[in-house]
Amino acid sequence: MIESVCYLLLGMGAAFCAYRAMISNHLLPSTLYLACVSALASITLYMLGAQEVAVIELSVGAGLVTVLLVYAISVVGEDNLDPSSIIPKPLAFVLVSTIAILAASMVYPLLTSVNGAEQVPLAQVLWKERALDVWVQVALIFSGVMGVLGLLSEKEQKNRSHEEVIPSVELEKEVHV
Amino acid sequence: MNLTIFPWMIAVPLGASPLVYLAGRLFRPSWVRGLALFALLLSWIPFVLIFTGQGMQLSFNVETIGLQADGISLLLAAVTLALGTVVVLFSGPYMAGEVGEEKYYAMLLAMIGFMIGLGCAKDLFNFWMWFEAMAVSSYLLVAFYREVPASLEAGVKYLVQSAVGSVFVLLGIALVLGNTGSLDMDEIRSATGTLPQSGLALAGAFFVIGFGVKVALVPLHTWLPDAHSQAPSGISAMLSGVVIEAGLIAMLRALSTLGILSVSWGMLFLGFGTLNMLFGNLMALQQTQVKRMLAYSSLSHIGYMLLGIGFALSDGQQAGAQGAAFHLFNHMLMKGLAFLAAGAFMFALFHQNQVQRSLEVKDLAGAARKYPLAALTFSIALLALGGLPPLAGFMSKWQIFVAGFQSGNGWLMGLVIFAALNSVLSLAYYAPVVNMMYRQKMGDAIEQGKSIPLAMNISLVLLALSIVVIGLWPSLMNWLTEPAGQAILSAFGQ
Amino acid sequence: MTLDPLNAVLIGVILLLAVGFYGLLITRNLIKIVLVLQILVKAVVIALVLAGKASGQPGLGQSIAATVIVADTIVAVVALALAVQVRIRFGTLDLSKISSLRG
Amino acid sequence: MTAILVSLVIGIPWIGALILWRTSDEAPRLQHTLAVAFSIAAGLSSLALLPYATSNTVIDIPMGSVFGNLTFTPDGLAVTLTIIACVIGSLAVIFSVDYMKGEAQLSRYYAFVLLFIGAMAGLVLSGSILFMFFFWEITALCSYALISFYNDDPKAVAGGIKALIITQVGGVGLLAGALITYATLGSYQISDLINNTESMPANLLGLIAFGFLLAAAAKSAQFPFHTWLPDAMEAPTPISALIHAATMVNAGVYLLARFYPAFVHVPGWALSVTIVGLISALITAFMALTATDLKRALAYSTVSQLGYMVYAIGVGGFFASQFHLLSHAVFKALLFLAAGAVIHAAGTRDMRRMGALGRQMPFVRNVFILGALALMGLPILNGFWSKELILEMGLTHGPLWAYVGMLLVAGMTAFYTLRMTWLVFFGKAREALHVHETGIAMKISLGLLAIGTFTTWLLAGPFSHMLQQTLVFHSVTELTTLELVEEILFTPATYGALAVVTLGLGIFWLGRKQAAVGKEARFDILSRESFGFEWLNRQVTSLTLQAGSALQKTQTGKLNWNVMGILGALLAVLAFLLWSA
Repeated sequence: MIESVCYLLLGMGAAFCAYRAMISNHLLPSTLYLACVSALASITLYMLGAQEVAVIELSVGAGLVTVLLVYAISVVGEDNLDPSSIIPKPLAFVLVSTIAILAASMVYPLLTSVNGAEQVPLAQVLWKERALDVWVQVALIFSGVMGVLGLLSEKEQKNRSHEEVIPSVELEKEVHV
Repeated sequence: MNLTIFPWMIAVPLGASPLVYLAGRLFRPSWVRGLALFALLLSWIPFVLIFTGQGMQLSFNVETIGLQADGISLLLAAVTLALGTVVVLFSGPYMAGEVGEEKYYAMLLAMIGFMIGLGCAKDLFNFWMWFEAMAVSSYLLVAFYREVPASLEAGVKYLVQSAVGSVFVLLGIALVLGNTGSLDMDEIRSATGTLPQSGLALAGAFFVIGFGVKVALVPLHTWLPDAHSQAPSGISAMLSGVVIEAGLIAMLRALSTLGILSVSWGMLFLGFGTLNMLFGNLMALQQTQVKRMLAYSSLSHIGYMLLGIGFALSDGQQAGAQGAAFHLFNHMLMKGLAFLAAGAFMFALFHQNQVQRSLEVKDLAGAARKYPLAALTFSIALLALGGLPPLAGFMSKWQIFVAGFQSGNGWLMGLVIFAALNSVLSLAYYAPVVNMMYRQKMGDAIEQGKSIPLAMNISLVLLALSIVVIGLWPSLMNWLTEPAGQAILSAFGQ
Repeated sequence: MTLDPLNAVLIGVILLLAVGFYGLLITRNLIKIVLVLQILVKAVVIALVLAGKASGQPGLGQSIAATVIVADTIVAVVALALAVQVRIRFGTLDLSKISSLRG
Repeated sequence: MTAILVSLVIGIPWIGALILWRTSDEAPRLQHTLAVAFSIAAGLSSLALLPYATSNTVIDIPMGSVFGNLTFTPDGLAVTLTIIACVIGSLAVIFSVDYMKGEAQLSRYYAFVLLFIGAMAGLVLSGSILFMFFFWEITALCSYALISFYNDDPKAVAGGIKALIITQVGGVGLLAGALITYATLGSYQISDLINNTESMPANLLGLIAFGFLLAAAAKSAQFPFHTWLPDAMEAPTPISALIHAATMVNAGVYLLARFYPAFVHVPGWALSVTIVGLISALITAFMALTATDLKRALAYSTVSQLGYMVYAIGVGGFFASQFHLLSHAVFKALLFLAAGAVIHAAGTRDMRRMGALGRQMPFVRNVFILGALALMGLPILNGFWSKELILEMGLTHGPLWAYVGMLLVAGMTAFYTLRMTWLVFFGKAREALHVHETGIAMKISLGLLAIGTFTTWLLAGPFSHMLQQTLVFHSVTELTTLELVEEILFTPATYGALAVVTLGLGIFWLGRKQAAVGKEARFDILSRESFGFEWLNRQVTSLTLQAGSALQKTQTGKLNWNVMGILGALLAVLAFLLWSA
C-alpha cells in the first residue's frame, strides 16, 4: 500500500511539474521543470525494478535533453511568451479529459495480476536478444545526425530570389458546370 | 538451397547511405548521384531473386527478432524500390548543386531501406523502430529547403504530428505487451484470441491513430498538404507515392495482430475511406497550386485503398484487399509521376531561372507546346488519377469496386457508388490542369522556361509507360498484388 | 479498497499523458512543443516498463524503454534544430505566426 | 477474318491517333493527309466488316482476376453503328481539311478525332460491359478534349468540363450495372446478362436497368441531363457533327437498344424510357423554337431527335429506333457540316445576323435544305420513313398521350427547321457578311451526306435482314424496303403526322415576319435556362465549391489545431469501438 502511495505521489508530482513546465511564461524554467519530471520518472522506473533504464532516463532525459534545450534557448533567445492559447483552453481540457477517462476505463481492469518474474539482465536482452533494435537504432541516430547537420550547417544555400506566392483567389476557376 | 537473400534488400540501401554521404564529403559531390542509383539497382537483385529463385528462405532471425518477407513486405519493397530508383534518377539534375546534396541522397537511401525493413519486420517493437527511423530520415528531406520559411513550417508540422503519432503507437505497443507478454506478431496473434477485448481495442485505436497520422486519415491529415507541397519534388513523390502507403501497411500489420476485432476495423476503414475521398476531393478542387492539389488528391486515393481494405475486412472480399494493393502500386506510379512531372516543370521554369516559388496551375498555360513530353506524361498521370481508362488507375479502382458489389451488401454498394461519384468529382480539378497545358497561348512562366534534362524525361517516360501498360493489361501485376491481398486477409484471419 | 502498485503507476502515466496532450493543444511556442513531446515520451517509457513488468517480461519492457529514450531524444534533437531554423527564418517561435500554409 | 477486321476498325484509328499526335504542327498538309488516310482506312475496314456480321464472339481475351474477358461481337447492330461512326467520322475528317485550315494544334485535333472513332467502334463492338464502359469513358474524354479544343476560350473550357462531368455522373449508372452483373453472374458478358435475367434477383436487375437508363440519358443528353449538349457546341463544327450529333450521343440509345431484351420486363422501365424520350423531345423542340445561335438550334434538335429514338425503344420499336438513328446520323451530320460551312464563311453563329446567304453559297443552301427536309420528316427523304415508323410504333404499341406529344414535336420540328433555314439562307440580308462558297473537301463531305439523305432509307430491308440474322436476343421481324414503304404509305397515321408537319410549316409561314427577326420571345428565358435545369446545374456546382471553401477553413495552418484533429479522431475512434462492442 505504501508502495502504491509512493507511486501515486510520484506520478502526481511528475504531472504537476509537467503542468508547471507547460504554463511557465519563460523557456528556462520550463526546461528545469522538465528535468524534474524526468527525475521523478527515473525514480518511478527505479522502483519498478528498471534500474538501468532509470539511469539512462536520468542521464539522457534529464541531462542531455536539458542541455540541448538550454543550448537551443540560448541560440534563439528568450521570447516573450504569449500565455493565451490558440485553442480555447476549456475545449482542450474537456477533450483531453474525456479521452483520458475513456482510455482509462478501457485499460484499467487489465493490470490486476502481477507476475513476479525472474529478471533477465537488461544488457543481455538489449544487446543480444534485441540486437536488431540496436542496429536500427544506430541507423536512426545516423539519420538524426544527418538531419541536424542538414538543418544547421553553416553553408548558405544556393542564392535564389524568393517570390512567395500567395494563392490568388481571382484565378479563373474553370469549373462552371 | 536455403539462402536468405531478402535482408539484403534492406541492408544494401542502408549500408550505401553512409557511403554515399562520405563519398559526397570526401570526393566529388557529383559522384553521389551515380552511387545512389547504383546502390538502388543493386537492391533490386535480392528482390528479383526472391521471385525467381526457388527454395529461398523468406524469414530471418536476429536472436529473438524476426524479419520475414511475405506478400505485404514484397509489395512494399516493390513500390519503394521502383519509385526510389526513378526518383534518384530524376533527382540527379533536380538536386544538382544544392548544398547538402550528399545528405539528400544519403537520407533518401536510408528512408528506402527503412521502409523495406518496415515491411519485413515481424516484431512489434522492432517494427516501430523501422517506422520511427523512416520518419527521422524523412524530416530533413521535407525541410530540405531550409532557407524557405514555408518549407520549415511544413517540416515542423510533419515532425510534431509524426511524433504525436509515434507516441500513440508506443502506447499501443505497451498495451499489447502488457496484455500478451510478447512482441512477436505471430505470438500476439495467437494470444489475443483468448484475452478480454477492451485493452486490445484501445491498443487498436492507438494504432489506428498513431499510424493514421502517417497515412493521413482525415482529420489526421493536416501535415500532408504542407509537407507534400513544400518538399523537393522527388521527395514529394516519395512521400505521396510510398511513405503514406508504408504507413497504411504498417497500420494493417499492427492491427492484424489484434485480429479478433477485424470487422470493427473494417468498418472503421470504410468510415475513414469515405471521409478521405470526399474531403480530399473537395479540398483539391479549391487549390491553385499544383503540388498542393496533388497532395490533397493523395488523401482521396488513400480513401480508395481504405475502402478496398474495408471491404476485405468487413466482408472477407479478397478482391478488396487485392484491389487495395493494386491501387497502392498504381498510386505510386501515378502520383509519383504527377509529382515528378510537376517537379520537372518547376525545375525548368523556376529553378533554372534562379526563382524559388510554388507552381501554380496557371503557370502551366501552353506547356505542351514547349514541353510536349512532360505535358503528355503529366496528363497521363492526372487522367490516370482521375480513373480514366485505359490507364492503370481505372483498373485498380475497378477491382476495389468489384469487391464492394460482390459483398451484396446495400451499404457497401452505396459506398462504391459514392466512390465512383468522387472519381467524377476529381476530374473537375484534374481535367482543367490538362486543358491548361494544352492551351495555345503560352504563359510567361513557360515562355521563359529552360529545357528539361534527359534524366528527368527518362524517369517520366518510365512511369508513364508503366501506367499505360498496366492499364491495358491489368493482370500484369497479379504476381505482386495477389499474394499481398492474400497476406492481408490471412493476417486478419479472414 | 487497496490500490495495486502497478495501477498506481498507471494512474500516474495517464495523468502525465493527459497533461502532455493538453500541453500540445494550448502551447504556442515551438520549443515548448518539443518540451511537451519529451513529457509524453517519459510517460511512454514508464508505460513500457510497466507493461513489461505486468506481463512478466520485465527485461523486454526495459529493453524497449531504453531504446525509446534514445530514439526519441534523436527526434527531439532534430526538432530543436528545426526550431532554431524556424526562429532564424520566421523571427518567431509563435505557432500562430508559423502558419503561412493553410487552406 | 472477322477478328482481323474488328481489330483493324479499332486499331487503325488508334494507331493513326498515335502517329498524328507525334506529327509536327509545322506540317499541316501532312497532318491533313494522314488524318484523311487513316479515317478513310477505318471507314473502309468498317464497311468490309458488313458481310461478316455475326452473333458469334470473334475475339476473346481473358484479362485475369476481376476483369473478365475482353470480347468483341460484331453483330448487325454493332456493325451498323461502327459503320456510322467510321464513315461519318471520315467525312468529318475530310470536311476538317477545309474547315480547320490554318488552325493551330492540328495534331491534337486529329489525334482525338481518330481516338474517338476507334473508341466508338470499340464501344459498340464490345461484348463485355466492363470494356463497353472502358470505351464509353474514352469517348467522354475525347468529347471533353474536343469541346475544349479552343481552350483559350473560357466558354469552350467550361462547356467541356460540363459535358465531362455530366456524362461521367451518368456513367456511374453503367459502372454500377457492370459491377452488379459481375457480382451476380461472375461475368461481364452482355449475352450472359441477357440470358440470365430470369434467374437474377428482381431488385438487382431493376438497379441495372435504371442504372443503364441513367447512363444512356446522360450520354444522349436526354432529360434531365440535356443541358450539356448545347454548351458542347463550342467545339469545332466537324466535332459537333461527328460526336455531338452522329455518333457519341447515339451511344446512349445504343445502350438502351442493346439491353432492351434484358430489361423489357423490369416493371416501369419501358414506361420510364418512353417518358424520358417524350420529355426530352418536347422541351428541346420548344427550346429550338426561339434559339438564335445556329449550332445551338441544331443541338436542341439533336436532343429532340434522340428523344424520338429513346421513345421508340420505350414503346418497343427497337428497329424503328435504330433505323431513325441511321437516318438521323446522316441528315444531322449533313446539317451540322453545312452549318459549319456557313459559320466558317460568315464568321458568326448568330442567325439574327445572317439572312439571304443562299444566294452567295447555293451549294450549301441546297444540301442544307435537303437535310432540313429530312429533319422535318418530309417524303421521300430518310427522316420521313424512320420518323413515321417510330410514330406508327408509338400509336400501335405505346400510350396515346405519349403519341400525341410526339406528334406535337413533329410539328414543332417542322416549324423550327423551316425557321432556321429561312433565317440563314432566305429573307433579307440583315448584315453585310462577306461569305464565299465552300472548298472542295467540304463539298465532297456535304455531297456524299446529301446523297445519303435520300438513299439510306432504301437500306431498311437489308438492315432489318441483318439485324434479324445476327441478333440473338432481339425479336426483329424482317421487313423488306418495299414492305416498309407499303406499311407507311397505307397507314392513316402517316397522313396525320404529315398534316401536323404541314401545320407547323404553315404556322411559321404565316408568322415568318415576326419569327424571322428572331425577336426575344417571352418564353425565351425558359429556353435559355433549359426549363430551370441550368439553374440546377449551377446550384450543384456552387454547393460543391462552397462546401470546399468551407472545408478550407479546417486547414488552419496552426499546429495546435492539427494536434486537436488527432485527438478528436482518437475520441471518435474510441467512441466507435465502445459503440460497436
